[in-house]
Amino acid sequence: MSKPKIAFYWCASCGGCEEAVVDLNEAILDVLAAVEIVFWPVALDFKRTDVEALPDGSIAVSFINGAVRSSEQFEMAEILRRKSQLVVAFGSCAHTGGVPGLGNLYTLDQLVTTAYRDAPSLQTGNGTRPEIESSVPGGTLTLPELWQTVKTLDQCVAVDYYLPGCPPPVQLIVGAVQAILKGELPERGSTLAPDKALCEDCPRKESKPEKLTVKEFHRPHEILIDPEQCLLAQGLLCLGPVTRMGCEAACTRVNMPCTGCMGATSRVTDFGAKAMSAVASMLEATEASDIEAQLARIVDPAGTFFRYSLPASLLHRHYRPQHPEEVRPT
Amino acid sequence: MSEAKSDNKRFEPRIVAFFCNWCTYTAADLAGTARMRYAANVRVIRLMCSGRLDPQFVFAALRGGADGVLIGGCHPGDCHYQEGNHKALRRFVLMQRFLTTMGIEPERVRLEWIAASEGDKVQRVINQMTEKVRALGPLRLEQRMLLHTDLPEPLLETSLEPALVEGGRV
Amino acid sequence: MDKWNTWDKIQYESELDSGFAQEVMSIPDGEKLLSCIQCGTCSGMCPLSSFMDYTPRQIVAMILAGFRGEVLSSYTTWLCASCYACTVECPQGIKITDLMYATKRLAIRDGMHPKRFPAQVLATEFYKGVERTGRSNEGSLLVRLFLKTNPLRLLGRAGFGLALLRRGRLSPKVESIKRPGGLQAMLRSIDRGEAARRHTPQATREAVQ
Amino acid sequence: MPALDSASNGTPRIGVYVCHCGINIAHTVDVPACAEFARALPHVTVAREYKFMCSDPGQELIQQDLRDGLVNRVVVASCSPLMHEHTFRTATKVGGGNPFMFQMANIREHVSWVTVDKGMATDKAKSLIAAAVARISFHEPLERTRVPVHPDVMVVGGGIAGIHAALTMADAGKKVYLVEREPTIGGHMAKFDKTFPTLDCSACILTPKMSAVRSHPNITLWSYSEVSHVEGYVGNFKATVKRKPRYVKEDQCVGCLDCIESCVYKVAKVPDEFNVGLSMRKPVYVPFPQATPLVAVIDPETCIEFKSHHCKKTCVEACEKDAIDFNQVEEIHEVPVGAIVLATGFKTFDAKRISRYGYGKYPNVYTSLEVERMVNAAGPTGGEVHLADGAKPRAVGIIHCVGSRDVATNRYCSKVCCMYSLKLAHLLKERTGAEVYNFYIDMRTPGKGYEEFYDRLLQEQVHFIRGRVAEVSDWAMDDEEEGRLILRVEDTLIGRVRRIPVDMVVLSVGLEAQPDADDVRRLFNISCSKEGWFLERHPKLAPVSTFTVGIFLAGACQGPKDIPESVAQAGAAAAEALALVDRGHVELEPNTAYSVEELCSGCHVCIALCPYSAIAFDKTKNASVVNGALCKGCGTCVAACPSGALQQNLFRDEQIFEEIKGVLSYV
Amino acid sequence: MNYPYYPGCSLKSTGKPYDESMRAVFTALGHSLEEIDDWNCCGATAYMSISEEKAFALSARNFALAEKHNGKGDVNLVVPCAACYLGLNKAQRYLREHDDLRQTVSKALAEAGLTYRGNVKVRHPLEVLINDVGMDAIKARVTRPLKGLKVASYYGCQLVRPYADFDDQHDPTSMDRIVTALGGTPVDWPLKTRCCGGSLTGTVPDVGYRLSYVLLREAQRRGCDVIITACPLCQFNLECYQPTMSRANHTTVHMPVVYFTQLMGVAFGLKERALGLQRLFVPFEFTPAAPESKGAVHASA
Repeated sequence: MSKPKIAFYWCASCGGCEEAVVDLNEAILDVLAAVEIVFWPVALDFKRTDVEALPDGSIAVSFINGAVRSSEQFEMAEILRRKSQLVVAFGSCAHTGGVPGLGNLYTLDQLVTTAYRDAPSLQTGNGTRPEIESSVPGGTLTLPELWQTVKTLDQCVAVDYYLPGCPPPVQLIVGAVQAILKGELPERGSTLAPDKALCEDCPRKESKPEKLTVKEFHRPHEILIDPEQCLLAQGLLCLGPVTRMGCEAACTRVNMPCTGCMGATSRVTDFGAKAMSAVASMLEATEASDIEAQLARIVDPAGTFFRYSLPASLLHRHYRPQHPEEVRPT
Repeated sequence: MSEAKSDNKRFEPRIVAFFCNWCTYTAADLAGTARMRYAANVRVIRLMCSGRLDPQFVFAALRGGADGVLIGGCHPGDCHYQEGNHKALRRFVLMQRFLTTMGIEPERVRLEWIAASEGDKVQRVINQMTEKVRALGPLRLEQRMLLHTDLPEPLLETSLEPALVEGGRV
Repeated sequence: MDKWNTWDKIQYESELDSGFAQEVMSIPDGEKLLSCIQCGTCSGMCPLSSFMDYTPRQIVAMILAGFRGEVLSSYTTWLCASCYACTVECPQGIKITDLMYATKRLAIRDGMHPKRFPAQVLATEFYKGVERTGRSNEGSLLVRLFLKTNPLRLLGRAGFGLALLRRGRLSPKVESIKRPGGLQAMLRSIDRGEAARRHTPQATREAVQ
Repeated sequence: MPALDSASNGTPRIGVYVCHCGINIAHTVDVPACAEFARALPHVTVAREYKFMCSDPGQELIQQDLRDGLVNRVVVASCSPLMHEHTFRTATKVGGGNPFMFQMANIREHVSWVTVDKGMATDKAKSLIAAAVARISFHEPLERTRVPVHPDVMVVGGGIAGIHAALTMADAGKKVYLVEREPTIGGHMAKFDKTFPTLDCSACILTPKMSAVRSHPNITLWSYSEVSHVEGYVGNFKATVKRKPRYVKEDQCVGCLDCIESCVYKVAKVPDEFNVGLSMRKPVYVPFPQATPLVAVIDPETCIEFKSHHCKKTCVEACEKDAIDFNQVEEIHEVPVGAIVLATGFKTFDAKRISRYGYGKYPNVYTSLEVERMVNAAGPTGGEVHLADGAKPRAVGIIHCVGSRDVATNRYCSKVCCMYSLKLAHLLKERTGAEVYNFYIDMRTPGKGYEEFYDRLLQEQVHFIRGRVAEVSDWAMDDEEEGRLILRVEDTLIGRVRRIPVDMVVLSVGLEAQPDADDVRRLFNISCSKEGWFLERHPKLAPVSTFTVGIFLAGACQGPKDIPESVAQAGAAAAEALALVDRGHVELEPNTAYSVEELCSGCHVCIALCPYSAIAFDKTKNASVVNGALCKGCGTCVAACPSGALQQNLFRDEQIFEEIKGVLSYV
Repeated sequence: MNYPYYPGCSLKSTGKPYDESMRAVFTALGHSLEEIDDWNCCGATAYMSISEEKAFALSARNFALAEKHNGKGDVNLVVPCAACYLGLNKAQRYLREHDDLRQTVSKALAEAGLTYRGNVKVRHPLEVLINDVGMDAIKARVTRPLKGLKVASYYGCQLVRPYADFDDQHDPTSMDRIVTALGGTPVDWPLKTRCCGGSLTGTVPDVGYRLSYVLLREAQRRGCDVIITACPLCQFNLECYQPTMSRANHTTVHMPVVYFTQLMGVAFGLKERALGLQRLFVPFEFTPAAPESKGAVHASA
């Protein structure tokens, strides 16, 4: 029998997830030995048409990373869905929207204007903006359409499994691949990582005070961080308690507070909301004024608590002050 | 008395309220026994304490079709559980900042301390809030998401997961 | 037979004006009137109640009961010197002084006030004076008052008037603002508003409450 | 952790029962439409409407459906859960279901009674029903935990209400701690001369009860003491009591009063609290002859020994029992009790607040309480009524409603003033033969023998003038008024303003909540009405219990009351407290938090949030665990738990999410 | 400090001495009053009987002018006439509390090309003297202490009722405190705030006189040397009709009635004419107590 076919694809992402695959090091050889890669734009020279040529369902599993923000990404996601038995959302962006998802704090126009006109790195030029169609001598060039809103992969196509993380930790990828090969997968829709929060395997766990409260929030550069003690106990906004484990505490090990790339555990609907609830609760202040003063030290709530999950969150995106015509008659 | 009339031209806001069992819910009962008329736009969900209020509930309500959310707890110092209301306040303050960033008018989410004896305050607050939200107009997040989405129609449903879609449908 | 009828004191409901109270209550906080418990504090505090044909408390009761004619034609409101003693002490927070003003205005509007009663004449003349010059001129005001009520008193008071003039406490010169035109325009705009509302008294009440 | 819904109870079969509540609900909510609507909701197998669901036949409907296996979950749409949740949970249980497979939709207090428009009311009712239905699919069977009840009880306040409650429970064989702030029990009643309408002597009926308290084997009387801290919950309170030092050993003093006799102060110079300042006492004193306990007190504010430390201490010499001890210090007692009865009473209105009545300005203007002392044979004047200058009054004016029925002071009617004013009018006329004028707004004399008493006063030719006195002043208009107090008032029945000269004015002051009612309320974790009266759980159905189970109310701390009412309520409070402690155990609501240990990452966020220290990190289990007995079920920790490992019974996340969906499912 | 000043109509005629002494006393204390330009009738009492809304509009016009006068920021408008003080205060409150009224009035103001931003504080000189200037400053300025002078302070009705919050409504004491500061002896009496009859002395004299008479009679019974007032109408009623009252009641009513500012001026040693004392019908003149003999008032009808 032939080796199971697998595909990799990237949507709105930074390429870090591809790196993660490469990071498998020698493990990748076993993988390659076990599977046949039929599509991997970043590494191998296959074209869209090659995939379209494959019979439906002929790919065992497609690993898709990145969020979805353009017509092209969406079409590719759909094709791969059609051709594959399993689709795995690979990494934070595909999983919950990831950093590109923070684009949902702005309108498409704001983003494009910033990128093509206001960015300090641009020298004031002709103010070119990407057009879907632009005619040039010898015909018209077309670009994929950029969307108003960043979507998670599962907001576009059905997803069978999630591999969280920015990027997904090597050991999780290996585990996932082996599970697939052995056909020992958990029930569809589940996340292929332990369903417990990070504190569980944080090296600082022992140092936690019995009663964990925060008098004053600090940002990492403001204080000298104790390498042993629980970062929250030091007033640093560590989201470890909210975040799914599986990364072997990569950040907290090196004095960096957890920023939540692994997403929430299965019982939590909205990572950011829950994070806000936990963090605010830990505050010691009781007077309204103190509370406001303390919380004011959290400079950017949206960016802090929804760094990887805005598109997946309940509120999903930014809403401009409403215009009546925006609302369909009820 | 700004009694909401069944005037179908007028926008009737949907407001979800989370009232603590001991003070505000009791006050709402008192308003009832005293037959204080007030706008029918607020639907009360009873929690034992405002400290149980999880921001997820507020967002879920907004996502599910609420135009506003009202949170009611005991006055500071009066909490039946000593200081649950303080925790509610802390979460509320942070929530408000986030809502503003998201372009949702902070007036749509309101926190009020209402003691068990303040039936009249329940009436006043609910009427005020209903009028305020009426003035702000519908929020209807679901529909506004649709306006921002570029997905082909059949996929809209899934695109809105994990929202409480049925709740929001009209 | 006729004699007996004139002696008949019974008040028939049909003769009362059930809308009267609402009309009076259209002033700010007027609805408080409804909580009157008839304790008589107002009359007790009032330095003039002993001269009135109905005490303030009775007036309140009569307003609520709809005794329109009696209230609007009574001397009571015109004897009110608006010293606010009643308003300050009313245990139900009823603004009785404002009530007195309201009945005065209604009485004038409907022309039911006691005729040639100096207090009312003074008010009207004062009002006209201010419309003309923007200020009140005590001298001419008193003169007009007496002419309209009891010219003889004018003579009686002539000496006193001179005494005041001599002491510089009454000036022959008429005080006026620079451009009464603007002020008159201002007052007319209110007239228009009032006229508009008089046709929809319901609206007034809701607006005010 | 509760078993999964389906495992425990099969697929949901929900029964919805919509109540008409006579017309209370039906007149604004279209009940049939609601039932119709409910029938169409997912998992609803039965939807019925009924006139009175709380009636036996109403409950029978539920039980029958449960027995017939038609339903395994019950939703009742009727009044507030605070009203009948218990009733219907029991009904569900009797029908063979688990009492917590029940949910209530409040369509009376929150809908029919507050909404005018029938259409909107019906819509609102429907969505509340939808919410209850949505949530109940996620209910699971729960058990109430039983905790034992401590048999001892505490009564706070030693006025007539406290005394009666204490005696009742002590007679039932319970150990009672009676805590009184003053050096003696007796409260206001001990100050009165006679009681209305029977005119029997207050002391004669009160003092026997006071000595009964002293001698009762089951009562521990802590006078001159205050409750400083209360913790725990129904059946298991821990109360801390501060005993202020009297500087006289209570167990030694025999109340011979020799110390007072021999005090270096030959004449008393300190205003006497018991006689509301009408007489003087010494630094060492006994409030009044029948004081209970009959033990002297030394007031360190005025005692020379405390001020200068150079007193001859003649009192110490005089005391044969060596009872005096200047080194006495505050004692702290901590006692476990199962139930607490609050009988902290009232204070009288401060007449100075109404300056136009001249109290504090004109010496012959008195408050009713001062006159009570004055007419009391054991009082400062030995029952003699005379003016500041010693003369007998020729005329006395009694002004009703001072500090009552007035938006500027107290909105409410103090209820007892009319009657005690009649009593004082009678006594004053009897003692002085003066003309007595009562100035009233409305005479309120409902009660056994009260109206008859009013008639008696009319017969005695006491004057009744219907009008609220405008002012008390001393400006005379004629010789008759010269040098007297003049009351200006409209006689509203005649419609004339009258000036009535009198020699003495009595201000019938209203009743107010104790100035520290708010602190006390917090101490015992109960609510107050706007006016500061302690709030009963339900004005009609639970008039002596509070929102904190195990704390009961007696007497005027709950609102103005006369003696018979206070005693009746004290009896009721005692009975309810007895019912509680005699049962021996209480069942705690199961709405507690629990930790799903295998999901807890041990982040410690929850632990500090619990005001009852019910959560601790268990190293062996490697998880935070909740102690169900200590948890009071506020859910604060659940809302905060960052990984959803903590949940709250009856308020689990999914249950609330479902409820949110429900209320938003518009029709 | 320089205060914007609203004298009101009466102070231009019958109340002239009030105006004169007011300015004199403020100057003596190192402050000044600056009349706002083109002010109009406050719309008080008599006017209010015809149209309430117009009355408020009249007040509002004055507020608008006062703001104009001041440029920007809070305006401390000093208003000596009790009737104006009440009228303007009432307008302030009603405009604040009743939106619809506010709209009507600002619409009307616009017609006159004016706007009112709501920055005016209506203040009575009595309150300004006590709170801004201060008792110590007043004491310090006294050159002829009013030793032995028994003074009845008559506040009248509209000064403290119903809105003024600077003094007790039932038993005001501000003027008495000033009397003490001037070295005089305040006489306590229960009629401090009882109405003097107001305009009734003009319209229904028999009633008006009666009310004034009661006050004078009581002051006499209590052996006062002089009554001080803070309202032009009160002063006029109490002073000018004394002969008539004497006749009507077959007694001699004789009681100097002066403005509290005039009394202050006297204690400050200011000239009779600067205080308008020469304009009185019942003359008032204070000679400091010669050693041993009690201070006396020499008055001749």
